[in-house]
Amino acid sequence: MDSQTVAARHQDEIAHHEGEHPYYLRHHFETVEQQKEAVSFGMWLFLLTEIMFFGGLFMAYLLYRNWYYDAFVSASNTLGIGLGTTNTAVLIVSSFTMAMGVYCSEMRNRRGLMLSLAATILLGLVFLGIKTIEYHDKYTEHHIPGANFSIEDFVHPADKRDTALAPDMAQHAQIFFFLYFAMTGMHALHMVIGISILFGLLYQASKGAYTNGHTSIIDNFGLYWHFVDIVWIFLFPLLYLISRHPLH
Amino acid sequence: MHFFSPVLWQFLVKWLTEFALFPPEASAIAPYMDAFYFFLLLISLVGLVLVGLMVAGFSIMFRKEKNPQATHIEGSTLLEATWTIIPLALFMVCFVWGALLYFRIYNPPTNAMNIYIVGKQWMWKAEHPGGQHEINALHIPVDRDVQLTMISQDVFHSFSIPAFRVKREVIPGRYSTVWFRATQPGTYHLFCTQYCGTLHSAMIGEIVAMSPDDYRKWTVGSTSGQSLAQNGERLYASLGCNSCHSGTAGARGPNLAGIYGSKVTLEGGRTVTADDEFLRGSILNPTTHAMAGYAPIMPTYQGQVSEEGLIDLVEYIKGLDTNDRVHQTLNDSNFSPSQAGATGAAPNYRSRQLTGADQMPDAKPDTSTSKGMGPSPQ
Amino acid sequence: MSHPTLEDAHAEPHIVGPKTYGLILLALLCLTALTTGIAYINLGVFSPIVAIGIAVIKMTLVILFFMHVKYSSRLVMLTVAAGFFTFLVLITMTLSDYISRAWGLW
Amino acid sequence: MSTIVRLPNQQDATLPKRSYLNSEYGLKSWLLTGDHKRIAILYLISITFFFFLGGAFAGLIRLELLTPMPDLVASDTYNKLFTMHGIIMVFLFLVPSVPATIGNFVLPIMVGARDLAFPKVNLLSWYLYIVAGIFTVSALVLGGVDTGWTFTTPLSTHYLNTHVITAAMGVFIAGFSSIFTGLNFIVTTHRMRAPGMTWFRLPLFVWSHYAASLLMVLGTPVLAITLVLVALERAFGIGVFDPTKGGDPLLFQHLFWFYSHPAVYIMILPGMGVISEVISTFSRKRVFGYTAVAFSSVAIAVFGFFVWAHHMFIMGVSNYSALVFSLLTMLVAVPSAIKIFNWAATLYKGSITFETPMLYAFGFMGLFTIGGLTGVFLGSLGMDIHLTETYFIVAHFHFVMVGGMLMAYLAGVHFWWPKMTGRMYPESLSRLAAVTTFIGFILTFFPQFVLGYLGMPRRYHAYPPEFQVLNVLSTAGATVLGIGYLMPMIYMTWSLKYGAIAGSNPWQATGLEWQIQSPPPTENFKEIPVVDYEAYDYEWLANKTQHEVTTVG
Repeated sequence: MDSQTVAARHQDEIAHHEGEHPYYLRHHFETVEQQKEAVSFGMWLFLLTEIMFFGGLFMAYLLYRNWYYDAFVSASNTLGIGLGTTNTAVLIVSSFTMAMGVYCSEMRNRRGLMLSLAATILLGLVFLGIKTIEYHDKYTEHHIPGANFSIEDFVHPADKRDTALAPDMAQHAQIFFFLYFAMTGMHALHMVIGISILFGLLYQASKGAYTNGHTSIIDNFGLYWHFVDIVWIFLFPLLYLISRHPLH
Repeated sequence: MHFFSPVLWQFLVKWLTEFALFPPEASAIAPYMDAFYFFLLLISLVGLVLVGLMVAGFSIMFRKEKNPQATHIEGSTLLEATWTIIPLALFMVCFVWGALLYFRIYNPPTNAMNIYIVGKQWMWKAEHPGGQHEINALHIPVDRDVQLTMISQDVFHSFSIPAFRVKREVIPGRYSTVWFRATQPGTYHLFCTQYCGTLHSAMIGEIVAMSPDDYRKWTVGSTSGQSLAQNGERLYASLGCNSCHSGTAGARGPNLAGIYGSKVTLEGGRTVTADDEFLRGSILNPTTHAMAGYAPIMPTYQGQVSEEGLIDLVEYIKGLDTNDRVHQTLNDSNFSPSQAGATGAAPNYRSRQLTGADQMPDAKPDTSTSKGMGPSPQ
Repeated sequence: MSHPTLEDAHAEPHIVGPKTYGLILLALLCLTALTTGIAYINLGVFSPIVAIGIAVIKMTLVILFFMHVKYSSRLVMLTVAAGFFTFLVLITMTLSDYISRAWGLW
Repeated sequence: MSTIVRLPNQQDATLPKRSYLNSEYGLKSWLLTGDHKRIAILYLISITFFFFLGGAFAGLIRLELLTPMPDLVASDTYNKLFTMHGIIMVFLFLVPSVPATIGNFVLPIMVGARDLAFPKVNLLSWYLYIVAGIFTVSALVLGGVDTGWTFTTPLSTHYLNTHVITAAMGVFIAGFSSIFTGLNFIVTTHRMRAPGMTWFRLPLFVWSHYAASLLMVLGTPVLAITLVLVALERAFGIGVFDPTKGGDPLLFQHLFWFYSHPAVYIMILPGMGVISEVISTFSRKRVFGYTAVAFSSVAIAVFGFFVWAHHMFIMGVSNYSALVFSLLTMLVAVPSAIKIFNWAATLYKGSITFETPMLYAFGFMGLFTIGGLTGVFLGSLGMDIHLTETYFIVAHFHFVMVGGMLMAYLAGVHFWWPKMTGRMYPESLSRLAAVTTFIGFILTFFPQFVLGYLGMPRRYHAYPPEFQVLNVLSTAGATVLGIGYLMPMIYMTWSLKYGAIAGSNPWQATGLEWQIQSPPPTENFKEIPVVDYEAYDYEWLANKTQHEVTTVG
């Protein structure tokens, strides 16, 4: 840190000591700027841990996809691609509305902020709704791993005349569906957490918080929300789009 | 001493009689292992003495009474480089030496006699090709390369013979191998070193290394009357394998005669070597082992055949390329090139040779997985 | 990590406007449609590669613009990089074991 | 350039009227505090509790192993003993030991901040730690768990009927506790440094905590997800790790060791930081090769992520990756060697005094050298075949973790005790404790190296009689070791009331934390200091004290 930055910091310090500092500046920070940076950096580090958290699941997925490719293909082909694509679009749009929310709070536009947050909540709920439908389908099709897992409707991807997949291979579809539920479930959990936080933010925003120059909470929640979006961006092709076409 | 403390006296006697720093060197590899061990000890000793001398010496020379004024020293790139490069060089030597030893221990020679080991909570079962079954014991001849093909029925176990300096994890659902050549007759410890549940410490046994004659006597004395291959044959018939693997033209399944050790082409075009792991895998997961040109109609025998049964089948199929099982008469339980050759089972001999090359634990995976990755899925 | 400039690198908060966001949204939706469509075409081994490639592009867009990394300090960029680096270490080092098991011995 | 040691005379030293200890009163003021110093004290108490709990299990284990026969406890009880010992000591003591207590206390002061970046997160991480402890203890009282601390599948998932899930949740939660601590340290080190406190003016203590924090933040989540998978597999029996269902038990080990190998560096790096501070202070010299030591910490952190499979050499990993991992293991050994030599060279031409922290530091250097070198035994492929899963592993791990980490922890506690409490510990008694610990340790764990080469497997309840002699020695040593650990516990508590008043800088150390009163005020600094001197600049300190004297006089 060279001398004039030290000087600069001194300016801040002096300013700080001369008094006016906003209510949201916590006591142990010197300047609003420092606090803003610290908080966003902390948020990024948290997302770092999230990456590694999902990393383990992706690792397992890659391994078993390579071992039981046929089972994975036929299992993935039983997933509703329409619903999956819709959900992807929904989540991307919610990401957009969240970004707009950040913009509005920077523009100190309370109404815009509340609208964007509400829209994000709505889209998030739509996503979860569609997920519930998908889960329910899996339940009715007995595709939930465990005791009453049925391997009937797994067709061999290789040939057109839908001959059933050999039982020993079809059994491994269980692993696919376990990973499917584990990954999407973990993702849905993050969505639920995000949405419940969003309600809180919406309430605060209605009282005019975040549109008074103190945007960092909205910013950092935005980071979280976009991260959840990114996870889905990868889950979608990995789970829904394994060769929708006959293999050979 | 023993006047006032007999207990302590006994303790000292015990100490003097039973104290040992090294387990017996009872295998061909043991001396090499110990040599490496001494080298590592030497390095450690040098390092320790060096650090000790520096710390002790400086503490005495520069203690406050002696040297009230500390002298500021920033550091020295030369020294840093020295104690970066010298340890690195030494560690590299250790790495190379260790790697050589590792491959020596885990690559069996081509013509080792093969014994099957099945680990389960909490016992070791040894299956000799001649049909001798042992529990928590393993009889082997000295001066003969012995390869163990091991598998676990439940959890991870680890087959460890300290006197031979060999150890190998026994993995559920996958064959692993280790080999040794005993040099001294005697009885040695067999431990399970991988924690495997309540009676882990009771999963021990003894390795009995015997002179070739005693070993032959033992094989005759303790045979169950049925060689593994003969058990396998009965199982083969009772499971009705013949209905497809009849060996006739137009049979629904591939002909198994002479398949062992040969290169087979899988559906999807990959060619793999049909070794023990492949045979086992094809019985349990036919689809992942489906051979080109045959419809994937074989049912899985997952859960229907025990590990011992699988071993019997594998052993039977191995033998299939010679219609005679002359080499499996009761008094000759185990194969060696000479004997197999003598019985004129030349093709069988070929497959024997391959056991060495193909039964490597890490060679198995490609035989049994799609995309050529990973071990054989059960 | 030892660069003081890491700390000072932040400019005054750069505000991204609705226009950029809109464009990014459009691009993301198009890419989604594209990747879904491509899934029906048989590209052999390239199918997964293309799918992942598109996903990576989408991710990059989100990170750079929605998450403002394009306008953030070098420290944040370094953090993101570190995350993906460790993730790749986990994946590649583990897979290297599974892949090389197929090679047998020398 | 030379400095004359000028220890302040203790007579005129007095306890400050206002400090973080007496700023507020009442249990609530502690349980809801945001003050990093108070949280550090909370951690210190809870960690000490779990240390002695785990130690009690160790004692029972050694007692059982006194005789070859399985006579003291039943086999499954014994398995539960060493499992609980492992889980408690690794996840509830070693991982949080130095960072959460000493690090929490002095790191913000060292960088010249009023608190950690996120005080509430810091408090949360303590509560998470307590919840984790409750889970673990409840797993214990409900009947224990006997998976071994490694939770190896398929044993843990399908073959045991003990409280695996409860214990796994405990570890899971403890993981997040350490994630938050690491996150806090990284942000604080980057964003909260005082003006003029450049990276290369930071004490090495901060560098090593920074490196350890990186490992915590990047490694721990993988353990978390792995344990979640184990719990799910156990609850619903889906075969991710189950060979009979097509899973691969080795995948578990890959994921587990991906965290748990870096974890040992999470444990040892902060200890190394303590040693740097202590050695420099008591030899009145700047640490030899500051940059080398600083970067070796970061190097250990980075290399630490590339070596995990050396725990699986005999478990059927491909020989090619075994080769690669062995090579990388050799590389990661080098930075540790660099540190040891630099510390030794720091003594050269110093003005050395032998207070208790210094004795512990010497103990650390000796034992850690042995531990590290035996690590090379295990890292080289061939030797690993014979030594792994025997008592050699046990001895190696305890030399690094107990001989290394625990020595460093005690060194640190003694070193910063005056700062934390404002009072000195009894010097002669504590020196005795240090020596006792050292002797007891050698006697306990050195025989286990021999046992290991003789082939005695670890986690054995009963063992062949010819191993008894060495086991008796080890148990005898354990009692001495136990006494060595009890003594500080006692005289430290004693010193809280009767210890001599320390004054702000009893060691004449240069860190920022020694330039403020002890115990420090709640806000650490009235004015955020402007740092205009290098780390370990004893000459600056000498001039400063001189100047003070003149101004006072």
